[in-house]
Amino acid sequence: MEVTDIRVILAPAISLLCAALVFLAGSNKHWRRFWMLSAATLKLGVVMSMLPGSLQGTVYTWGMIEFTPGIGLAFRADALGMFFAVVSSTLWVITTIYAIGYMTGDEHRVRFFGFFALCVSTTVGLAFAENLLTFFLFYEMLTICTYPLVIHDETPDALKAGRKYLTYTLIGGAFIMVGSVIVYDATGTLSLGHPGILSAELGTRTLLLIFVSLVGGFAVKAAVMPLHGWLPSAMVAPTPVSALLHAVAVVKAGAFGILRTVYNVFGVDLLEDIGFAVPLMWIAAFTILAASLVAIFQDNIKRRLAFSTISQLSYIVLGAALLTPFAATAAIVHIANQAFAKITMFFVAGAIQRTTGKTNVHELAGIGYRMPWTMGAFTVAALSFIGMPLFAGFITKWYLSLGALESGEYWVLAVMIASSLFNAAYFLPIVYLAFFKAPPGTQLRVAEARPTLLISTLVAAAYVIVLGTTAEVPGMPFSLAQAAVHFVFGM
Amino acid sequence: MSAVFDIMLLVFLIVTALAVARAKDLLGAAILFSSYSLMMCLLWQHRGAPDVAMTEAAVGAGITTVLFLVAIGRTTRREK
Amino acid sequence: MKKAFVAALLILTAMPLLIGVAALPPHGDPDTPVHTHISARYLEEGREEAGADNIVTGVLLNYRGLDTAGEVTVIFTALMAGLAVLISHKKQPEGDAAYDAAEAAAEDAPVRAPVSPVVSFVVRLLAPFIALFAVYVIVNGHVTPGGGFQGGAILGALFIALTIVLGRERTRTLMPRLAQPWMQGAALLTFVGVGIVGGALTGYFLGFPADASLHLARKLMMLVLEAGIGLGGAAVFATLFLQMEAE
Amino acid sequence: MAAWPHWLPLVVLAPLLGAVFTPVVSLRSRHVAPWWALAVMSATSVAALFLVLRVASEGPFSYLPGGWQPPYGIELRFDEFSAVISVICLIGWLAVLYSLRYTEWLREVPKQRIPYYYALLLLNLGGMIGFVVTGDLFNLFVFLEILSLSAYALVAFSGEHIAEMAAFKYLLMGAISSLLVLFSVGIIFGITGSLNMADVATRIGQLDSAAPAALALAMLAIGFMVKAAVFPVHIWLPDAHAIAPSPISAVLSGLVVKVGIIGLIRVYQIYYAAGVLDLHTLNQVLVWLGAISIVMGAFFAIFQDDIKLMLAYSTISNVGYIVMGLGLSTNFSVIGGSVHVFNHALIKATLFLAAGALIYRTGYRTLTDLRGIGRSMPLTCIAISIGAISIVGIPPTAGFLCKWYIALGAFEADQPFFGFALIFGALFIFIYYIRMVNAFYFQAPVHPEILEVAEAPLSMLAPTLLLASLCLIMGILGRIPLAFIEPAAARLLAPLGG
Amino acid sequence: MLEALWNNVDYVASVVLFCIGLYIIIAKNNLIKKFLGLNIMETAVFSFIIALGVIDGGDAPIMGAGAHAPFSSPVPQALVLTGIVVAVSTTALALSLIIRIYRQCGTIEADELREME
Repeated sequence: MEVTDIRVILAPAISLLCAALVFLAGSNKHWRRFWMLSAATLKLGVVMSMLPGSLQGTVYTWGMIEFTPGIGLAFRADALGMFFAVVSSTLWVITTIYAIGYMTGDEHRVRFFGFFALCVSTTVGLAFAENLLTFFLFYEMLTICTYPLVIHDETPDALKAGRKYLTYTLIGGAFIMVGSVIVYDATGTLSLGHPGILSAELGTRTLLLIFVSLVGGFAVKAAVMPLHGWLPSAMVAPTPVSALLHAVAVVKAGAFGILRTVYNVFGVDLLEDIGFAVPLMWIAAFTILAASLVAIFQDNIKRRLAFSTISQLSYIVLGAALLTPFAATAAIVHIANQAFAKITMFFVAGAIQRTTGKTNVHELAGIGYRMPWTMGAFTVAALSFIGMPLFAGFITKWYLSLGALESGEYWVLAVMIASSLFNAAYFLPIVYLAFFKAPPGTQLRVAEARPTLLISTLVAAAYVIVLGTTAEVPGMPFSLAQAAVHFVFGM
Repeated sequence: MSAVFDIMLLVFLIVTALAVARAKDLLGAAILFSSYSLMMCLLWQHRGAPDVAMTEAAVGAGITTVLFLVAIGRTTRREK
Repeated sequence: MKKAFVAALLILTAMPLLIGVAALPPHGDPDTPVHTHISARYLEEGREEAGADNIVTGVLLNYRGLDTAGEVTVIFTALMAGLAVLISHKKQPEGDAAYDAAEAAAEDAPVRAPVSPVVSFVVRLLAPFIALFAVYVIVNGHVTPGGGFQGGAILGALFIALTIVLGRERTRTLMPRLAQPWMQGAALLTFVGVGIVGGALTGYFLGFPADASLHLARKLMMLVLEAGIGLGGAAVFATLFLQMEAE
Repeated sequence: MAAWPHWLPLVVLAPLLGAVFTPVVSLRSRHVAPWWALAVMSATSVAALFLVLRVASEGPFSYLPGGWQPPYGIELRFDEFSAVISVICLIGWLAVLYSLRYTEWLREVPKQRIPYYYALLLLNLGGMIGFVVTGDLFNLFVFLEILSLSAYALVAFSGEHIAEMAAFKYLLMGAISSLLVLFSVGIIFGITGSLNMADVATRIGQLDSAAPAALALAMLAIGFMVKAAVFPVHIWLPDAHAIAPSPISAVLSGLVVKVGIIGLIRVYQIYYAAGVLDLHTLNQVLVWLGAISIVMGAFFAIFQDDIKLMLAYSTISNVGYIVMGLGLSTNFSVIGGSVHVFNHALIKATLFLAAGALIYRTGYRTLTDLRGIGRSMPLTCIAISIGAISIVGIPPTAGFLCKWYIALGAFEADQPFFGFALIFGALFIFIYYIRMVNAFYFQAPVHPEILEVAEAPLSMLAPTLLLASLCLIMGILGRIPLAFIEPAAARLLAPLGG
Repeated sequence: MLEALWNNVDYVASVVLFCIGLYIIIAKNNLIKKFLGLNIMETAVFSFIIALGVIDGGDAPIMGAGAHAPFSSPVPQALVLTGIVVAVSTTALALSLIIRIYRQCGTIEADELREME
């Protein structure tokens, strides 16, 4: 059932308006905070208000501009899009609170918050994009809006990282454009349809071209190896930005794009027939393992988290490539699981850096005594990644394994297990260092981070547990993911 | 007879043009160009285009040459 | 290296040109499209239709009047361009007298070698005759070879010769400051004026009445056009010369 | 009003006549000249508006000056491609307004020259209008000369050290290209006995030998490619466009190079209709040259520090898009290419006017010197940013749909390689505009005083912002020009069976 | 081919002159010389166009007493008249520019100017 509903564009519009208001407010921090917080809450409200309908299979649409027949900007909130939107608007609220605390006293705060709001706007726009063109537009806008955030400090390092980031993502964007043009040329439409808009009659060559262009383009932002080079460099950005980049906006935009390509451009059946998904599966599996391995040897906390992100993102890609309902559930739900867990970790890293100035793993010895709550949150997130039951990450791994069994790709199980081990290998030492390795003479005095930082960190960590324990409760993201899967697979 | 005259004119034109190309003295080149124009004017008169011939005489050989002379006077006479 | 490049370029230019022109309809053949298509009509009907014995003038002013209007605009453009490029700081004091470029320049014109008295005498002697000839060429453009433009060029050349012989002070009275822009633009102005009159008479801009009753009007319009073109051409050439000289 | 037949000659003659009167009205005070020019352009714009409305409602129409039926007289032919006069009038009007302060500011320029500047600008605009509305080959050449001569002089106008040399280079190449055009007009007359384009198109097919027609085609194409600054013959453009006064750069880059494109379109109109030659070779050459122009122009632009030089190179690459669109000769690509003639004019004018405002206020023209300017001249820099995203072709700006259509055309013509070239060319363009934005907003100023300068004066800011907003509006309303040009493109390609 | 060329010897001469002009423009260094070359090219084109209009045994297209058919075509002549005016205009502008360049740089040799840039 499709319903025309203004809320579909209201959601991105709120953030857009917020960005404008933030720029207008200038250096007045009270107004700025007021706008940031009220917009974030309002948007969460708007998105949530669509949730009940969406769970029942209602699709909200809003066509905006048609440049020329078949080419225009249009929005549609189906279950998959809603899932992404819910995750990102929830995270926006948390990150805003965190960022307000983190950025206090920074020189370019206005610019930071303005572009921050723009990023969220584009993310929701991406989630609700009805066609490839709208998707591409918001995808590119995301690139542009995150650029000022990456180079926020304006140091030579930051500028260099920004250049690298742009080079990677813009080239990726160009590939998406190529793909879109070919899709339009082949089918005369760009709408993300169901069960996909391509058909086998187009010939393998065209289909391959489209697949490589689109998936290759999205894979840049999804940091699938070997296209991941920008991500560790972009770590120079302030921590809330890293959190946003890694957990919500940028990388998820890429992963989400791959989901859209697989489910709505090609369609599961067609991909099954032509078998393009198999190489993608192998690449994703390789990325999961290789990135984990690299992460083990990183000393800088944020770099270690970055490689962990690369590894985790490929779960989504792998889930999509397996082309079974269970795997799809895993892929979709992992958008949320990874997001909350990873954002927790980044919050922790940021809090530690702001409070103690430490950025490397080996400096963390005994930090758990000083910041027990913060490190507690870190532990929760780490356990989630390792795949402990009761934590969000378990759900992903469980369903992914089911999906692998369903499709007969048993080797994926091995990948899962290895990945869990690697995750343990690079996260648990941190926990161990923090709580059990206090250097002699450490003052065992609790000195937590600022309340804004701490609260948002704890909220994020709480979400990790909630996601892991309440998967079967209706109304939770998991049910939405299942609704999306039902829709995609026509169940 | 007419054909011979024609050919002579054409050959002369080409020779003058080559002379313009060779001349190192710009003033000389300009004068050569003027004679080239006059030759052209003759040719056109002969081709049944008296209007054009007249224009070429007045403008091509006249005004253009004067302008070239002025320009040479204002700049330099020698080509390096 | 450069020589080879030049040679290659020349050969690359010459070969296609030669191949192309060799395949043109034979030179001088009366049955080629050049002679059988529009030219034929001009030659047959042009005398009556266009009102000029000299068909070239008829084509220029009547059939293809807009081309000629464009042509006079081109020389006007050249004048504007020359002035915009040449007027320089040093010679002219700041002020609103923008338009006596030539005049102001004349005041401190470079000292030039005196002209030979023989030349001077001949020029002065011939001046009235040349002027008369120019006027003849202009006025008779529609019956004999010549026309406004040729006459204008002769007039301009005469002006230049006189300036060289007599000096700027004497010749500038021929082009008073206030009249200068009018004279320079005369050609296009008359074109538009005549065009509008013709438009009123025929319903088409730049039209010439073909009615027998209006033959005189047509003659007059052509004459005015020729005169305008001649005056404009002469003024433009004279000003350009003066400006280049002054620089 | 739109039915009044005489708008067509009026729209051509009004600016030319206005130019003739410019020295007259300036006799008393040179300050009258800009206002006069503005008035003339306003009148021309009104005429242009009526003409465009008429062509939109009833399709192409003709005017016969002197009342002679074609091919005996000259025909003024107003078709959809001629509607580019709307952009000519708009940008011309804004350039005049912009020049009001800008010319007075040019220190090297003696004040007495200024009225001639306006006269030349009017002549240039009038020449362009004449060029796009004429239906006669020789008339085309005459108007080409009017606009070229005035363009050469305008380049030299700024009086800067190398301005005259740039102008001379431009003049030399321009004169040769005009000569090629004249030569081929002669050849065409020689084989058809006619000069009227429509008539030529019907007669040129009746030949024994195709060699002269092919020669004429080649020379016309080369001649117009020089004017349009396509790859191997682009060398005059960067200097000329960078050194000219900024409003002139806007006119040159936005409009004058497009004249070459319109010329190419006219050539195609003749030759496609005639069907005498297989144009596949020429098309392929154009597509390749277009692709090379795109990549090369963008590539050189990346390494420029001078902001205007950078914009000049980007013009080369954008002309490459248009030429490629024409060369692909599919419905989509021709529509995209033709509409890009309009849209690129708006975009590039925005960019040059904004760049001019920066130079006007700061006196600096390199990206290094201009660092940090975004903080003190926010509106101008926003205009530049809008222009930048438009020229890259990001939806929903003006540049998007054209490039989309051209790319689509490439895939439609089964030449996907060029689709890739196009999109990756756009990527290059993106990179150098990001360099610019980077310098304006994110890098520490080299000259601290740059943070103190004021926003550009209203007479310069208003045109810039108006054009910038048009870049957005034309993107959102992109289907209007596309739908408008579609019948013309269809007619152009009809003989191909497309 | 050769015979065709011989029949069209006027055209061939024009092409030769055209190429000589082009040669001067490319190979010569002096700006004034280049422009002389351009003028030669221009006259060559004019000559070509005039030759198009020629008819064997033709008279000038002036219908006066004593005129007798056939007449040369008037159209090329009209075109060339316009062309000559255009040529002189271009020359005037070019020479103005050359004068200014000499003023500013003290030379009109292309290579020396290039070095100055």
